[in-house]
Amino acid sequence: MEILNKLLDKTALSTLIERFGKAGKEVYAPVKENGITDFAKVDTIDKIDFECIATKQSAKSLVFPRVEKILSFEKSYDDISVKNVDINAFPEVVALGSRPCDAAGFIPLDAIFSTDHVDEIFNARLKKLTVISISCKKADEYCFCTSVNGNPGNTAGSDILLTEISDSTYFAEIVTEKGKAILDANTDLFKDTSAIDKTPHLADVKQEFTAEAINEKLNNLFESDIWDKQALRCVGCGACAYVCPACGCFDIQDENKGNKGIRYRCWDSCGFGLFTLHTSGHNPREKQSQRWRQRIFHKFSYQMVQQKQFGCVGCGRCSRACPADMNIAEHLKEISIN
Amino acid sequence: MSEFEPKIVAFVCNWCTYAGADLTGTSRIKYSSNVRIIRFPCTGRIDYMLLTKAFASGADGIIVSGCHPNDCHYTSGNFHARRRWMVFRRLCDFMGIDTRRIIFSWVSAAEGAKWAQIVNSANEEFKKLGPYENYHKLSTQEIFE
Amino acid sequence: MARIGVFICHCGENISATVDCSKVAQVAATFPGVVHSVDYKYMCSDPGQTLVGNAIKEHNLTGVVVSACSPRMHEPTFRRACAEAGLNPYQCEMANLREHCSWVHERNEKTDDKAIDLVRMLVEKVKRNNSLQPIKVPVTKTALVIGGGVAGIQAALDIANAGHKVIMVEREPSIGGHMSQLSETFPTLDCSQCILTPRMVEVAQNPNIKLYTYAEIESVEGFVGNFTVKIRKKAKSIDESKCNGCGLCTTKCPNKKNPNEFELGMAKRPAIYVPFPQAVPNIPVIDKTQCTYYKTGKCKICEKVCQANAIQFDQQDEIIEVPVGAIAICTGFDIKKADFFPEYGYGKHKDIIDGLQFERLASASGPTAGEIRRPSDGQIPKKIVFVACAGSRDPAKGIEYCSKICCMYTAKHAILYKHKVHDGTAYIFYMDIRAAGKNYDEFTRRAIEEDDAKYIRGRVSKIYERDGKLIVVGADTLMGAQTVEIEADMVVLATAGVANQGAEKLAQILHVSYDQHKFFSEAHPKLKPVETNTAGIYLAGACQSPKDIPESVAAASGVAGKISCLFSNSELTREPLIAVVDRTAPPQYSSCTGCFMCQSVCPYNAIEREEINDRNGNLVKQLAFINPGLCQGCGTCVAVCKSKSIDIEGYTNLQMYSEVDALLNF
Amino acid sequence: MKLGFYPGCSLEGASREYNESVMAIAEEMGIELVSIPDWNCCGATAAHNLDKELSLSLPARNLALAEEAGLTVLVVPCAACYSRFCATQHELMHDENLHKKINGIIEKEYKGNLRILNVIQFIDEFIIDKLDDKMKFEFNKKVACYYGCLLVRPNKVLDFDRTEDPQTMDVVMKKLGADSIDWAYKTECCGAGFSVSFTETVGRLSGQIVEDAEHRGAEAMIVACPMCHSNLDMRRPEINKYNKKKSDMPVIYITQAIGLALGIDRNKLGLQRHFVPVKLKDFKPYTKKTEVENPQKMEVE
Amino acid sequence: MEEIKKIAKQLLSENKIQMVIGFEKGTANKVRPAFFKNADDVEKLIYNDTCIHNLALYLKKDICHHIANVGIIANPNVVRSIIQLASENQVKEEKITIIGISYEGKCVGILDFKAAEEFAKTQPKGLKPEDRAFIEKIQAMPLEERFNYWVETFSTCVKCYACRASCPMCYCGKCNVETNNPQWIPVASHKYGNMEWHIMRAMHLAGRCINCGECTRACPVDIPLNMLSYMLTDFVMDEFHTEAGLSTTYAPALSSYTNVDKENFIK
Repeated sequence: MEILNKLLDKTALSTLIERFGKAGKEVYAPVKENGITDFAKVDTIDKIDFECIATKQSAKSLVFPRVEKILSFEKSYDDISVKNVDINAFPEVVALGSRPCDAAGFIPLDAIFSTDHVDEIFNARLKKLTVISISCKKADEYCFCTSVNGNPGNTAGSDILLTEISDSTYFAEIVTEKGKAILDANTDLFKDTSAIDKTPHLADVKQEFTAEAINEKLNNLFESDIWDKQALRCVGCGACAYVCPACGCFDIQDENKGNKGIRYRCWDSCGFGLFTLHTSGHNPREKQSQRWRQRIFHKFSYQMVQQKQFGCVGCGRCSRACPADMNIAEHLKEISIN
Repeated sequence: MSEFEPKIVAFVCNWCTYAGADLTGTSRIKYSSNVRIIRFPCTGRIDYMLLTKAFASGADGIIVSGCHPNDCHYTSGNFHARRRWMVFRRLCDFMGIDTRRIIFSWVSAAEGAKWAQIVNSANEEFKKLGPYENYHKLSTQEIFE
Repeated sequence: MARIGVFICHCGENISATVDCSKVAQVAATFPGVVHSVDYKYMCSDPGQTLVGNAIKEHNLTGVVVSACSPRMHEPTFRRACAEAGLNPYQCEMANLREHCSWVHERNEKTDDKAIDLVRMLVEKVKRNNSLQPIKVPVTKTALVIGGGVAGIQAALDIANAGHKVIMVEREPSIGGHMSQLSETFPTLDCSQCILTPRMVEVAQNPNIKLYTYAEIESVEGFVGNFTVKIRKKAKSIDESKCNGCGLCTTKCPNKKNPNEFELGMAKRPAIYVPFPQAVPNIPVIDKTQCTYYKTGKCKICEKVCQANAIQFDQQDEIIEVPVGAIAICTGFDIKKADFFPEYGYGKHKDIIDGLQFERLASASGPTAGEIRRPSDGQIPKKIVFVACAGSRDPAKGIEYCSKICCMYTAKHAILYKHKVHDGTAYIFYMDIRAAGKNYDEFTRRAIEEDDAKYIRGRVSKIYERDGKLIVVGADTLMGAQTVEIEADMVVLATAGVANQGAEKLAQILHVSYDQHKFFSEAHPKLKPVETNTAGIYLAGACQSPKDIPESVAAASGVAGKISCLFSNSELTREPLIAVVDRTAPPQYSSCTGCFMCQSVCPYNAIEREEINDRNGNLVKQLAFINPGLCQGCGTCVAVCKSKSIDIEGYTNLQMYSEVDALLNF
Repeated sequence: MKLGFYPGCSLEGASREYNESVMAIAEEMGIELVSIPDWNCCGATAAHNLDKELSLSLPARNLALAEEAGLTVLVVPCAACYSRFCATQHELMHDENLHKKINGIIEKEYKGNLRILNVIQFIDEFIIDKLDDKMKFEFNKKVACYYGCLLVRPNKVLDFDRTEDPQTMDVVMKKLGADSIDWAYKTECCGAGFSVSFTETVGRLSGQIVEDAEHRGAEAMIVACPMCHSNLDMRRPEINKYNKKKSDMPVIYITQAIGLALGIDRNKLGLQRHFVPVKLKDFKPYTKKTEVENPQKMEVE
Repeated sequence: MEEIKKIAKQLLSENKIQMVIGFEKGTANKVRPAFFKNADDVEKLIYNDTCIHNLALYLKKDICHHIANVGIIANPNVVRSIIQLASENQVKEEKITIIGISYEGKCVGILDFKAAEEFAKTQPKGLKPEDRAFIEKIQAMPLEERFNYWVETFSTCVKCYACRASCPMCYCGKCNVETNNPQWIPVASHKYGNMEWHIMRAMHLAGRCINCGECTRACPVDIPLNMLSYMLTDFVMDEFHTEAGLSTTYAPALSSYTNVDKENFIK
């Protein structure tokens, strides 16, 4: 679809949110609570934190929740009955105010859940998700989207991308059919405009390396000692993976009470030693550096091979969340010049 | 509507309270049938995570009981348990878990009557407090419908 | 898959009168995993047990829940029945439907529900039971007897005469204990040494008994049947194999002014000495703290006079390691000394003595050759006051208990005094006369009636010296608590019997419990009076609480009986309900992290440090290892272990968790 | 140095000489004793027989006032006051509910941070070490140190010295150069509060005390309690009557003894106020020993 | 700082140690843990008052396994952690060289374990006024509100286990949450799973926590979970008069007892 250019002023955006509510859509947007900005359900525009560079956690939980029921079961004397989760019951969700990198994150995530096996639950959620992103006018020292094929005004992954061009007005790019459906249902709120150069309204994020260069380098780096060096201070938690918009690893668990129970999937992280621990006691990724290597290889090599997609969007969340200040951009740059 | 009957789980040691409860039976002293006794070798064996598990699984009240100080069959299990309970109670209290719902007692093998009295008074107390919905809900909401 | 059989017992009408047994059996039949569920009138009867056994075979059961009385009653019965039917006995559990249900509740639906819950709980548990094998441990048929007093002597002789080896360890240079210090014994007034010394000699001569005197226990490791004991044989400075006991050295020793311990300081002895003439072994010891040679480097007169060349000044302490199967603690007691009593002048007055000192004064072999004379000036006291309960039954002094033997020996002292000092008067202050024992009350009556002892019921508030007399101020409670003042020549305090010095340390070495007075604790005050809480370690005599001679001897024979029982099999069988530390393949080896917090909670020191080494011998990991012989199965370590690396058979985490789950989640 | 001070009624009345001598030696040692502002009766000896709360509230108010005044150490020379204060402190600190209740009654909060010292403890802590520098005379007399009942009992509450055979006063007197005798009546009852009501009883009880001390050659008795002093000093006629002989052995406060050794004027120490004249004289001039011997404190059980 | 560098350089050049754990410049104005293996690298070492990470953590990570002797720049929190780890048989004196630094940032030189114990005693810990105020605020809430407060607070927990990973005392190879037979604690980060996890963690740290606050600093969603163990540390100190991190022979509060422990709550 060709991108349609529109103007949307902030009062119209406010109306739009109210209309979403009335139409039974759940709107999630960055909300600041106790000093932390994260995606939360909103019904009015004034709850939204538009100033935040990046929420602590990504928007991925809208399609890939922390904990998600897959099925429920019940054991009787000689039988077990299983009931799958009803994928039709998922609500319509609008992600509003996400950043272009958040939106871009849905692409590798979709690739993970749809290559080879198509995950019904994930796709059902994704189908009901509309992404209305807002371009970045600010960036910080952790941002590196431009190094991984993104940019502060990137439309990829968004259904509508808003760019603030004045205190009262957004330049709205209608990117997808889902976006157009919103436009069509709310034509009174959008004004026509010709294409506008967004650049003056965007943050400046310097490109330090390219994802392709990393991909190239990795071909010869599996046995390198760079992983040991970089991972020295890694404490082995899962914070990086859990805040990452593109990490899709999960664990499947049963939880039962007596003869009844459910099966759910929940986030997991390749940073944990337990991730690859065999029952025998053998662990193919015995050291933390091997887990770090896996993280980089997966995002910049394996995913590219299997899914034709890099697994990193340059949002910098993992670096912000890391208790030991593992700055992924810095390490990637180091790899690129190795 | 019938009266609320609390679900009570009793974690007791084999040597004193379990034997004491046997004596309650031998003495034919009646007490509330809301209690279910689980036998442990010693109070020192009783894991606090089993207590939270019991609450999460629907218990409205818990009784933990063992040998009086210095009477432990294993000499010191009850002393270790006592300390563990002190700390656990403090933590529960701080976290808003209702410590009135965990009754600790020493009941010796000779105190059959005391066991009946402990159960009955616990039963009355838990009745007053009502079902422990806070904790039950915690373990069922979100996931189990 | 589990195949569980449920057997509901009516117990006549004991259960069925309150619980609808057939309903419970029907409901239990619907539990997942239950393949057989029946009710029956008397499950513990022969036909009942056969019923269980046949069902095991017929239905190929993997687990059995007998729902009947308390497992404390019949668990062994049904486990045996299961074993006979070919099922591992530890796959049998009991649901307590009688003591915990039918007897304590009314007949109604709620009670049935409870019964069903209890059965379900045990079904879920037994599904997770492990098949266990009883633990067999070999037995070393040698007993260690600690202490060579009358209790130790009795125990050693009885065990030796049963055909077992005995090692006796005595701290002093001679065996004999306090009994060898006594003059005559109540209530028969027979001479203490006359009855004891033949038995001492018997110990020395019995080929089954190895005697170590002047020796102490250094350490004890291991468990019942398999202890390893280290004995420190203190250097006597004498080659025992050469010494012939001629005694020349002791007579020639120039350094003779040392306080004589055996005479409680009322006589002197040389630096090289035999504690008393009838000592066993009759071999002297050099007191290194007193000997002139050890102090100045000069003298060696004993070495010169010894014709057997037995003196060895450079002898060192020797550590001997012996394996033993059982231990008898017979370390006896001590008494409070007169300096414990502030109201009696903290022992400032030489003529205020304790009961044991009086025994020596009254003994024909004592420092006064049996004449009662004041230690201060050697005068014969014409007025003597005996104070019973000096310290005993006095919470203010921290001794609440009755020392038990004082009433009797004080009566004996009064009699002996009267026999020796015909014109003297003996006063006895007492609280109560406790003379329960064969011929005991008759004996105290004799003191009062025949030997004219003046018994005054009341306590002594103070004793002070004035113009050479001891003023004893007390109250006579039978005379309206009137103050009594007696100007006495000598006062004998029947001071409290207390735990032997070193008892606490020994208890810690042996890992047995002791009370606040440092007396060793028996496993059960009524039914296990000579056992400790540690299997294989027994108690006899006054180390447990003050006891007189007949009681000590009886307890010692009891211990000997227990130990002989233990030694009657070559292997011990123990319940396998013990804790274990998990093990996995390398490089983890175990989830145990080696923090050893379990070690500090284990009351039995059963947790050891196991070192895992790689092929080159480098230490990889330290892990907890639970010695199955020592573990008694309390499970405290299980609850303390943060990484859940320890579990306890019979009460595993999975079993307990499932029980909770089964009770609440159905 | 400033320390709290509670005089109580006796030190302002019958036992002025005690007060005077305490103040005199404190002054000499450069210690300022500050009275508790607005202090009240301690409640001895009657209150604790009548009303437990009253008997605790009276001392508690004084203690709270002292704490409010910022004092941390309180010197209480009268043994009866000392006993009541310590008993109150003990009870309040061991019973939370009672503590709250009493706080409510006195409308103040006593936190329990005061250290309460009797005169001997005061000397032991603040004076004895300085004696070497200040002593002018040796107290070269044979003395009987008399403790009475309230200074050492009940041991659980006071935790001061050995109940049956106290030694601290003897240590002080030995330090002053006195020969302190071992005798049997150190802690016997002097008749205490019967001083006025049953003088005959006082005569008998105090008589035995005086007789034993004198029999063993004491030239003076040393006391640290106003009540003991008045019984042994003022009731001497009754004592002599009981003993059937005349005794002129003086009874002096330990503070007076120290005062004498320090060379303080006898009248400043209140020695002229005694019923039994204090004739002690011929004190040996004191020369500081080169080797400073530490006064050996007996082990307290 | 120069003194620290000097000591570190000397130790490395004399091969008394093979690695120094310290700090270097991190992203923007931050500092980050750093590992120096030769004397020249040490030039990059920095120390300032933002160096609050508890480096003792790394002594239990695989990076230290094969190093004969590790030097560690140790502020009082690190020193306490090392002492506590030693009391739990987790570190060996001969494998660690402590370069002690006081709270004020003063270098106190190389400390053996004995000296470290002495040093730790001189460095006051206790609750900060704001922590105490927080704890008191929670305590002042009615029971229900307290419960809801924690349920809500923990509901944001994603179970990334950064708290565990950055805690020096959480060294178990296999954590209790990872045992699954039985599954003591639900794996999921739902409210129940989170609550149980934090109860368990607080209990495991009772009497062992040295109050460094790393767990909360590491938490990506800023949960004040350190308040649980701080509160318990305070409680343990009040009740049992013991304190973690001061003695290598410390008997942890929950695996020791006295005959006079309070039992007023036991019927």
